[in-house]
Amino acid sequence: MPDTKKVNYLAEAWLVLTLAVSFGAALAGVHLALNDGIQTNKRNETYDQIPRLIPGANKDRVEAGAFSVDVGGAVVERTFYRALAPDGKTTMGYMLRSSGMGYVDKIEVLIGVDVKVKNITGLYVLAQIETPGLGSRIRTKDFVSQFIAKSTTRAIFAMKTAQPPESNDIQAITSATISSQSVCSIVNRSVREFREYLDASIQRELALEHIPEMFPGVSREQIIDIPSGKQVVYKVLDADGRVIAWVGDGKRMGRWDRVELLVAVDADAQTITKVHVVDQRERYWKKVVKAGYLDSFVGKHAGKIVMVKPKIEPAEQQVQAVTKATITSMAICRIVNEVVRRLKRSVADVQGGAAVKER
Amino acid sequence: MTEATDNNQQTDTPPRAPAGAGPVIHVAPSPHSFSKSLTTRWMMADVLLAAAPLVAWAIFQFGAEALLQLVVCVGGCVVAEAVFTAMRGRCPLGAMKDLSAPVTGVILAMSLPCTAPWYVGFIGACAAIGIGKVVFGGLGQNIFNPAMVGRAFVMICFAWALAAGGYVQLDEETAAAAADPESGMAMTAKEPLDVISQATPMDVLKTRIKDRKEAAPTTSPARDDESPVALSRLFLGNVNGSIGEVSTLACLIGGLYLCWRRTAAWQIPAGVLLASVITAGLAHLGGGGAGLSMADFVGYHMFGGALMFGAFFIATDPVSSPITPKGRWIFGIGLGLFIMLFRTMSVFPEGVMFAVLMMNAVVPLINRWTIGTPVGGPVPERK
Amino acid sequence: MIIILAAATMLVLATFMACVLGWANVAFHVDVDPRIEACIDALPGANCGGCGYVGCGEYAEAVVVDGVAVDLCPVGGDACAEALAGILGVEIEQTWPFRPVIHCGATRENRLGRTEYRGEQTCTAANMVAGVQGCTYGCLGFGDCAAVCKFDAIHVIDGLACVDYDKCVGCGACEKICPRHIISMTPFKVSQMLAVTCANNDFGKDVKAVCNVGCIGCKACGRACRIFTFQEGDSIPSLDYEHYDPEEMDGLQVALQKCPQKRLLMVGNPSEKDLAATADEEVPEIVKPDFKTTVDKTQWHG
Amino acid sequence: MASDGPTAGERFLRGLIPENPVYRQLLGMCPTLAVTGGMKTAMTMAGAVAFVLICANVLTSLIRNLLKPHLRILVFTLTIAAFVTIADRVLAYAMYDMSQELGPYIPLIIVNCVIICRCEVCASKQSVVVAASDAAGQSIGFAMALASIAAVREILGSGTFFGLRVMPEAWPNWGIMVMPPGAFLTLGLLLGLANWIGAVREKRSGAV
Repeated sequence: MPDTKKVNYLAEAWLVLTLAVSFGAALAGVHLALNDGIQTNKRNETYDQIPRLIPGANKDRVEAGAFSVDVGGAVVERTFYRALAPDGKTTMGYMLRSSGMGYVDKIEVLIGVDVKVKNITGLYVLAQIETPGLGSRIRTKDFVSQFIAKSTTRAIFAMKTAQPPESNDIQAITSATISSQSVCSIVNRSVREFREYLDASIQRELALEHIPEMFPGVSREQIIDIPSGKQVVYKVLDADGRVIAWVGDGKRMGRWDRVELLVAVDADAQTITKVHVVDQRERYWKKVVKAGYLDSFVGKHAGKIVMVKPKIEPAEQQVQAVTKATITSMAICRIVNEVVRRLKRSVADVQGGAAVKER
Repeated sequence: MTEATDNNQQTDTPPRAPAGAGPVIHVAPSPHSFSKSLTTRWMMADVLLAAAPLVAWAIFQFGAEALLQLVVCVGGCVVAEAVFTAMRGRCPLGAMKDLSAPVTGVILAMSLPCTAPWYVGFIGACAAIGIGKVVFGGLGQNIFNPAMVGRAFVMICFAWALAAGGYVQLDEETAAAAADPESGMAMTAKEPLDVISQATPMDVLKTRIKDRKEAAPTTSPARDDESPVALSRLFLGNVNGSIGEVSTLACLIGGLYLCWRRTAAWQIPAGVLLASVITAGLAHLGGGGAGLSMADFVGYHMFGGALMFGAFFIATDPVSSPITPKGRWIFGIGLGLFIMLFRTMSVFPEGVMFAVLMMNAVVPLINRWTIGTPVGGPVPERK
Repeated sequence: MIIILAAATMLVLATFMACVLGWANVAFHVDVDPRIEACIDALPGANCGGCGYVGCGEYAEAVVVDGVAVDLCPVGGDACAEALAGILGVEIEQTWPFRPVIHCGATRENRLGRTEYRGEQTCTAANMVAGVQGCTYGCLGFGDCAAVCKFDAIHVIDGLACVDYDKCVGCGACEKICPRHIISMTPFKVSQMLAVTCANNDFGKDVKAVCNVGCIGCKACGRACRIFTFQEGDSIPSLDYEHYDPEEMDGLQVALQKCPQKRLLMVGNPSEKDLAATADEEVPEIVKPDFKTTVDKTQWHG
Repeated sequence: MASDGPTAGERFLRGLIPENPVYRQLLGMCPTLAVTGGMKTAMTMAGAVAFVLICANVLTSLIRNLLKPHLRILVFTLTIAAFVTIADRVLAYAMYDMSQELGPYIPLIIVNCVIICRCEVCASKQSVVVAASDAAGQSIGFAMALASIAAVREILGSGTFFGLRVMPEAWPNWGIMVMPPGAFLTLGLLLGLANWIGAVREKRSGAV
């Protein structure tokens, strides 16, 4: 292309060039002038909610944090905000920001939880495009306020009929049950994710709370936690310091959601002495409890336990699955096996260690 | 040779030729209607007659509620017809004479739940006649079945009244009110309360299918153990649902009468039933059986919901369905497929209404594809 | 700093775009003859198709490229023809405006054997039905021509189509639409032309059976004036408009008087030029092809 | 090539009713259907379009003699895009919640047919005053059209007007009006009404 031809294109287009340059500069100027204003607007949108979701918190005493969690294979970044008390050190509560699939598309929520992540202190729907007039009513005050003071350990369900205040479920918006239920499952999941993220101390807090229920009369000091690999194992001592049981915590996906159990074995990890449930959202849990499935583990030798079909009579080291709740029973059996294996290993380590010490 | 008898089509009556100048006969291009009874009035009267068993069963089943709904819808349609035709500058009485407004009203009423408030029926009627028919140019010009246009409008407008929740709504209040004694709510003259207290059969089936498929529970555990209603009750119509479509027996009686009177083309219902039976069977084989046996599952789809009512009354509206027999088969089968598609895939428990609207949109194309060959052999290609 | 960056990126973008557009402008240049645009401006732009082309654009192109006659535009008339000639520098010769003539004069009560037609109220539909009216040649009166006329120049009065020559621009739409082809575009040498207002080719007896005013084929007019010629086997005269000379009217007058059915009528209305020319003469304003009035000077009651 | 063409006043009046961008020229359909769910969003959109239209028209008519035929559309788009970005930033700064709610529809003004059409038809041919008045007329016409549709949809759909409760509490909100089908129905029926009024007025003025 001879240069002269190119030159006269540009010559012809001098107007376009000047306009382009001037607009470029103008837009940059506008951006500089307005940008920080816009950023503050964005920031305020979430920070304004903090006082509303965490009672007593103050908008500017907030620390933002983030943790990553894998949701269905993909690692997703979840941000949370820690509201600090006036003294600036102790946290008053957390505000989690998370999203999930609703009836039409994504729903983004802000969930306020108390410092021990045990109760929900507030909920705010940031963004949703549910069906207007129906699903979009999840933003209304009366729907959102139902979540306040609900416990985070047990799952929240959206029920079609009105719920008594003490029950952990909420009433769904009529003919928008799917949107209501999606909000509940988003809340359940994000709270559980957040709890898992929190350091073992909170986790330990929970275990320490349940072990006395398993062994009445055991005080908190008599429970010592021993790290075993990534997990933690607890040694339970009796009044005069002798080991009476080892307790392990196990979690697995049940039929609908995760099931969390505490399994106790005797001092030298030979027989299973107790199986205690920490957290479950299984639909058929009543059936499992009624069938005494958990107790059927007690007394078994601390080895691999096989689950058999509901009709067949269980032999040694076998447990009978609960009709209509086979998947849940299978999950429980696997947790028990897993925890028992871990307990045996850690007990063996300790005794080995002791042996080494003795030697 | 007698004078040509007058009939209801006004034409510019020509001046009579001078007496004795031979008979005055009338001529007209084809198609030639051969019998008196084939005027639109008679056709519409046939449809009303065929709907009689449905209306009777609805009033028996749902009591005064259904009657109110019917009166509101038919009245609304007639009023809307008068107002809109007057607006178009045509004399409203002419439109009244062909009884098409009451027919739209009855079909619309039959497709609404008895719990829907009065304004739902009235607005549905105005939408049906206004947007569904008169805007397109009056009877015969509308592409979509007016009753379905009205119901679609109302269903989106007042979703809380017509979606699955709407059916159960009343029952909670009445159930609760009837339950506690001092509410003083006398047992209304309705049929046994339990009939309308549980969700519609289609809704139960839908939630069962949904539970089986998805991991996370979509409704609370309390609901899952409702076994679907026995097929016999479904056939007879002793279940909850829109007032007109519950009783398959009444639909069959009315429908077969229509087909026998040739007001409704039999190919359409045949196509619909055939397609939905096959698809239901395939769905069951494909594991979507929701724990029912094959016969139950297919029977459930056949007798449940608005399939029968849709196939015999809604789909066979002569204006919005194809004219050639081959076209009608395509229309029927397409309709059956869409109904099953919506029932299994979509969130709505009932898919007949949307399916009919979708197929109505395709009818002009079907008509063009299935032009029959004229009597004298295929039309020569225009050079 | 951002300002410079933004300006620079915009500059780069603009230069790239400008170059592409500049190159495209040259590469895809279509040299359009400026005269065509001028012609299009001159034409009325009604796209009526009277000139035989699809629209004014096409006619302009034909005029400039193919050298088609500049005065084919009936709507534009002489003004537009002169404008086109000016643009092209071409001399225009005298041509006559074309106007429709309806070869039927029977109003509704003159048509015998007219049956009550119950089908679609259009001529094309009625034409397909045998026996819709006695005369198989004459006007059906359902107004297809009136419907298609864009200039509202033709109306069905009392069952017969009549042309309003004030509004008519001669686009020929009515001629094309009439299923019985009894409208023909005739060159109007003078604003009032003689026309044969009947198309019935049958013998007198058959014509009488179906129409009170039909031409019975007595050929009196042929004998009276040689301008009326009879195609072989035709009983109806056809007027040879090439030799039609408005001045030499005497033979015509004789023929007019001789015609027993009075089917020879003066149609059309005097244009401004004519009005000026015959200002002094007392000339009837609008001559409807009403069979009762024929010769312009005397009021003929047949 | 500033041909004479209609005067400023004429242009302004034409923009209001006779050549109303929405009801007569059927331009700018995407914002008309999308944002007329509520009066607030509709009026914000109308304001944004007005700002961009007036600025673009003025600037285009200022530089109309320098335009090269093959570059004119590039220039139009450039100016419109610049002004739309400015409008978007200002809106995000001033009324943040409104810009959240309007979301993608503010940048969508760049391809809004009303603006580029006015630039092409009027601004690139006539003087600044005429262009400005034409822009003002068109944008007021556009705003009136949006207002008419938004009023119907908001009152029927959510029983409020500019967010203030209008309908009685017992008014069952017509869900369809807030959703797209409602937008199409309302626009269609209002268009029919506008044509009907036009026809009646024409018949009356024609007949007289």
